[in-house]
Amino acid sequence: MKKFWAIFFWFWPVVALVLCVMAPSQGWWFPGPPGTQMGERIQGLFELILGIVTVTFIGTNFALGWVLWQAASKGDDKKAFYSHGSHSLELIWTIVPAFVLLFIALYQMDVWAEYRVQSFYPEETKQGSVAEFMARQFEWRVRYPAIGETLKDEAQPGDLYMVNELHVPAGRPVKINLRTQDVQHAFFAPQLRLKQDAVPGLIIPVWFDVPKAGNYDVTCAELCGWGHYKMKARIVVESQQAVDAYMRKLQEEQTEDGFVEEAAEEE
Amino acid sequence: MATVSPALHGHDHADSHGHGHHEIGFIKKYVFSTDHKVIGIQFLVTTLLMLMVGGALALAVRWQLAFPWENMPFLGDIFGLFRTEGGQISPEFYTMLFTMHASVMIFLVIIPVLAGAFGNFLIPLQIGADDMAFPVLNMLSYWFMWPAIFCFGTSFFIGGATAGPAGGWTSYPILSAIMEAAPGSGDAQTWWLFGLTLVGVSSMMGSVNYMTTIINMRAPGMTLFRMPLTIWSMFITAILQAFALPVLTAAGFMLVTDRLLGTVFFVPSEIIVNNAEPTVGGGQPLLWQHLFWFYSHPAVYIMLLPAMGMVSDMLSCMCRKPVFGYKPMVYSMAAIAGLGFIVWGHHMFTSGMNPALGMTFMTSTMMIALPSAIKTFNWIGTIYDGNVKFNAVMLNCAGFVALFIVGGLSGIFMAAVPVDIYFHDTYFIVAHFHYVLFGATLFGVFAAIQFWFPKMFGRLMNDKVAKVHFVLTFAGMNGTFFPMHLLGIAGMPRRYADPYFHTYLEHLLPMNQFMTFSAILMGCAQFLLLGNFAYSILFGEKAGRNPWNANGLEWSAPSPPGHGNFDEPPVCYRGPYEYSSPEAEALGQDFILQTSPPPAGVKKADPAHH
Amino acid sequence: MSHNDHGSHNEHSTHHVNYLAIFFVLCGCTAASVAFDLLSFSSQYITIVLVLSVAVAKALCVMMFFMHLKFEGNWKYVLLAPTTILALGLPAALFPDIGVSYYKNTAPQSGWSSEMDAWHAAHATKAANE
Amino acid sequence: MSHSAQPTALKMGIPIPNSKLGMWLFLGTEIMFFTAFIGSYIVLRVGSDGWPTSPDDTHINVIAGGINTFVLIVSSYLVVVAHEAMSQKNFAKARTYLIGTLLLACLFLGIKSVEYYGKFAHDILPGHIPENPRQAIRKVDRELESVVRSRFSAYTDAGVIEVAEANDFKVVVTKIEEYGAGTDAKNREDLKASAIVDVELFRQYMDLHDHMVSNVSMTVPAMGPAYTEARSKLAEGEKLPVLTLAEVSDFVTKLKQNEKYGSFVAAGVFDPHPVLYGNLFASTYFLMTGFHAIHVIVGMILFILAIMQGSKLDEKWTDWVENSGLYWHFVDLVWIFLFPLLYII
Ligand code: HEA
Ligand code: HEA
Ligand code: CUA
Ligand SMILES: [Cu+2]
Repeated sequence: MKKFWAIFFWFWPVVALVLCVMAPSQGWWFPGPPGTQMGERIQGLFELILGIVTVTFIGTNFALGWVLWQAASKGDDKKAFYSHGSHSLELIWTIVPAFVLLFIALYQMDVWAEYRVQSFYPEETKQGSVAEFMARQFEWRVRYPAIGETLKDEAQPGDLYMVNELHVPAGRPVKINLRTQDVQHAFFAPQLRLKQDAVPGLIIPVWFDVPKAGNYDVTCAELCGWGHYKMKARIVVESQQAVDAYMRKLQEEQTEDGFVEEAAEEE
Repeated sequence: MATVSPALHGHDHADSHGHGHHEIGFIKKYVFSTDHKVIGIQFLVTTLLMLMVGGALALAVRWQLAFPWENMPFLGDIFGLFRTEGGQISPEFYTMLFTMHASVMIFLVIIPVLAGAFGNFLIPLQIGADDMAFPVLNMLSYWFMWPAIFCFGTSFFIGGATAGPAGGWTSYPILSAIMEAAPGSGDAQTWWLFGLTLVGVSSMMGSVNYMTTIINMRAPGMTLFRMPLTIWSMFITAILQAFALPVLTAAGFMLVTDRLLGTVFFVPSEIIVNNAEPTVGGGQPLLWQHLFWFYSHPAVYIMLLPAMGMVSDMLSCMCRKPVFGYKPMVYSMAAIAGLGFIVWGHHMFTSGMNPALGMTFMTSTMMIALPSAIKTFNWIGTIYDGNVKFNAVMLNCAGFVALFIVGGLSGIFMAAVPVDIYFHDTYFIVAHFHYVLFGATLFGVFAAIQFWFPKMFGRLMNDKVAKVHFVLTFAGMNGTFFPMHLLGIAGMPRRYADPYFHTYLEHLLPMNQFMTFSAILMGCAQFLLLGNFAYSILFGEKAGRNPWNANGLEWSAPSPPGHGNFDEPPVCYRGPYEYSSPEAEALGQDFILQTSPPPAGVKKADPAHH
Repeated sequence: MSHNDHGSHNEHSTHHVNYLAIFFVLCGCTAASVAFDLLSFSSQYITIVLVLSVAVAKALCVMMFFMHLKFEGNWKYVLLAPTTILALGLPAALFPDIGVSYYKNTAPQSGWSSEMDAWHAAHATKAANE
Repeated sequence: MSHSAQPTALKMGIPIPNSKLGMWLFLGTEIMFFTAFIGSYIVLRVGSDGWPTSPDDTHINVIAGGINTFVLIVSSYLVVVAHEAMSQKNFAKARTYLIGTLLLACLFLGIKSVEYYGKFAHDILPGHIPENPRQAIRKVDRELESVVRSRFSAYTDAGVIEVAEANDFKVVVTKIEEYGAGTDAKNREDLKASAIVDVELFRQYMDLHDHMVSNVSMTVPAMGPAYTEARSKLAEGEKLPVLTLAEVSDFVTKLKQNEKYGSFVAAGVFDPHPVLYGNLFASTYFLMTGFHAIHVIVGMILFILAIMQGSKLDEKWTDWVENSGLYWHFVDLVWIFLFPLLYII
């Protein structure tokens, strides 16, 4: 019966591992391949840590099961090994993880820097943002500059508006200005592996570079009220020509019904 | 020390106390008692009840995730808890559910069960004091729980099923600061904040008391490095409480005044929420996040360290072996506490914080895994080559170690900022903290309940039932929470009333249903614990003073100890973990109480010299 | 509160401190702070540094003598060192996020400075006329 | 509780009474409590691109603050000598000193109330302060509206007019005359007279409000035909001239000088005074001084409990006096920092 418990503690990590191995084939894994360069590197880091952690997980759980197994194999009246520990062992199992962890910490700094530190952003994004991505309860409002203009922080009369859909060109880094009109929200594009909170009062630039044309989901990842779960938008990545055409279409629609002036008034 | 029959009023030594006291009425003795043991048991029972409440809320959350927008059985129709919705969970109600689930679990279960119940019960007993330094304060710290419970309850019920605290347990402004942001949350959110403040006051009173008691009321011979790790952990926890909690209390007041008095600490200007007038302001929402996590990160260690301490004690006893590396265990707890103060920013990696801060916080967060690693390996080292007693206490402790490893390791993913960009606010986080909070802490608590039960009530709990409880809970726990890692990887955001609204998450429904069934299994298993607890108080096997043959000072007192705890003022001669030591051998046993004078002719062993 | 352990009490409170002298020092410091304000130095920073150092000096006086820390055992360091570190560290850690803003802060109220100035000017003349 | 009747030679721990140790630990938590407030204040202030410092904006009075600092220092001194007297077993003397401390604490709160009163009188309250001219004008509009509404509510309450009709001032005057017909002549004349005044005030208000509606926002509560008119003009693309704050300021002054309704206006409408970051200033100011004042009150309660012992004050209370003294010094310490941070810098 005692051995049962050792096996018990061995058994479940095995199940867990099997589950993880099965996961990708069952769809319990990342939603598609990473859509951006950045996402690729983020996922690479994830896999690196996954490797380290899996080794640790197996090692520690094996050790736990083993000390139990070994104790279970011995008789009841067996005397316990009287020891207060071992400094050299402790030193080893402090220093080894210390190096591993320090390595992880340092190894990923550049990805973080590139994603967040403005001076590390790709050159192409420094000319300005293609759109403003404004969260509000419970939708995403997209504001493009008028064709041929650059995006200003304040709404301009010729600006073009759309809700819950952002069109950007494929194959080059683009930057958007993330804002919120009311409470805090978060821009989460799972296929792009990107996330950034939209904070009231701040204009936060987010850049991404999607090589492949397609539709990518955007959800909200910061609790923002009852409709938090339904802030669904999408990023349409397409060729530059298609984006231009889309802009022209937007402009036509908006000048026709006199919406432009209204919109300018509103801000 | 032979077994002495447990006397409820072990009071033949009344005159050794400053005041021979007379008949105390029932109320003074069991209700408004200033006796730390009674207060500890009051805390324990209260928190177990709150565990049911929090668990019921969790099951409601799980119901919605498995069967979105379907009428809930039992709670929905029968009790009519939210009959207005026809038994259906509305999105607002879902928000209330997980907010209250987290608040109840954290503020009314985990924190009070560790510090309040076990801290109170064990500190004086383990250091050889007759009570806490400030018994009245101690009593107040229990009785401040009830107004807090009342406030939380009011906040939940005040507006029916559509109005409630709407901010999650983290209550980020300005969702929580501006009434219009969450229609209906008006008074509820305010009540919630009052509840939070009251819990804070209660814990603050407790922590000053614990620190004073541990510093100044130890029995003769109980040097710092002869204190059981439980005491060390309680001490360090109290320090964390004392220095981190006031910041949350202060921030809470600021949020309350933002809501009620028009202050603008967290409200920037010209924000238009829900078509209300634009705000005046100039405050910054990020300030709340910093202040909140400045407390709440140390708080996660407040929710873990005492369990770590108790598990160390219990493992040592159940393996009949000294704790592997006593001093490193102490230092690593101190290191966790110290580092715990400088890692709070890891909850804010994607919040728009300054990227330089992000790097700093990432490095310190990684470093906090080191002391945890020491502890983990030392626990395994403690079991190694021991004479292991495979009872429910031992199993729960081993479960603690196993699950803490999982929870801790998933923390490493999130500590890496780029990876956290993806994982922040997904179910990966939810998996992480349930592994550490439920997996580690609660398993530690289950073990501790069974271990110290005889000291509390003079009877043992049933080991067989406890084992079944362990297996079911362990299985249910893994079944519920392990898949959450995978959901997180699949990109399922947390706090979603209906994740399947998004096409890329639709296929996760069956997995969620499986998790819900596991959760129900685990919930049912808790009745075994409660039943065992209640049954054993009345009918359990009688225990003597020292049913586990343990070393601690508490085991030299009667079970249950009377008022004043010890028959005579105890004197401590050695460290707490001298199982199977030569001294013990000399007495022909594998343990030696800290109070037994050294047997003649045996070299004295003290872990302090290692 | 507990009233025990009186035995050790007396030797603690009979240090010969000239409280009156400390008192006068504190009064002098307060006067100095007010004076620094009225003097209006060329730079605001000078005033800030001066008044804050006076405040620290006053605080030290109160703690050392009125609160008897000068005569307490080493526990005072154990208690006060971490407290001080945390008390200084918290604002320091808040600074990079709240004190400066890494991202653009929209702060719409700052866009009004010209009209505000005009009004201030008018307001001042009006006040002068009254 | 005097449980620890153990051989003191072997007592573990540090040689100070539990109560004092507890008090010091508690003060540690208090330090963190105020750190959160003061730290937030500092970073919020540094992080704002402006801060009101002119006494004209803030109504901060350095002299009052300085006097209060002095008051607290004297009281701290009295506490320390009270404690000394206690340990010399001179309890009557100690009591006198404590009473002195208590009186000074009252004085402190008195001066504080005067300062608070000044802030209330100028509506320097968190959430009330306009931060730019536009908001200041809007605030005048809001305040004037509530004055007008409260004047009109007299008639609606009396059943003279329906709320809906209250928006049309011609109807109002006639209705009031009709109503007055049933009552005695004096009453009727009074009502008629006041109706004319009130309607005139209402017209003044609408004058301002038209501009508001056309220039600021469409979300202002609708009132009267003038509002609808303004809206339709706006829809036609016509705009009323933008009001400047100086104009509104003059407008308010004139209204207040009017002998007929000037007094109601003065009671309900503050002089427009935009203060950049004024709300954040007021928030931090009231938060810090408010919590400090609460601590002062708690300290006073501690002293009152000792003083109430009267001649029964004996060495059992020495610890009490010492600990409340420690607490009081802490309260003083906080003020020592608040004074320069709030009043000077
Ligand atoms: C008891 C509670 C507890 C504990 C102990 C921990 C422990 C840790 N936590 Fe966790 N955490 C929470 C409770 C807890 N956490 C909660 C409640 C939240 C969510 C709050 C919310 O948003 O609602 C959270 C969220 C959270 C986040 C934020 C995620 C996000 O929102 O984006 C992060 C990020 O860094 C994190 C990290 C860690 C780390 C690194 C540890 C470390 O301390 C873990 C260290 C332990 C180990 C690593 C395992 C043992 C070590 C070894 C076996 C050695 C070898 C290991 C290696 C070489 C890797 N936690
Ligand atoms: C100590 C802390 C603790 C504990 C023990 C638990 C325990 C559980 N938690 Fe919870 N949880 C949190 C802390 C905790 N949780 C926190 C902090 C959050 C974040 C909230 C936020 O986002 O703000 C959270 C969020 C959270 C979520 C995510 C919600 C969301 O983001 O949308 C989920 C979802 O599955 C969940 C599930 C569970 C379950 C199934 C249990 C189970 O383990 C519970 C099992 C226990 C029982 C079931 C007890 C026995 C009770 C009964 C037998 C009930 C019967 C009684 C009656 C009918 C009266 N929890
Ligand atoms: Cu927007 Cu959540
Ligand atoms: Cu954390």
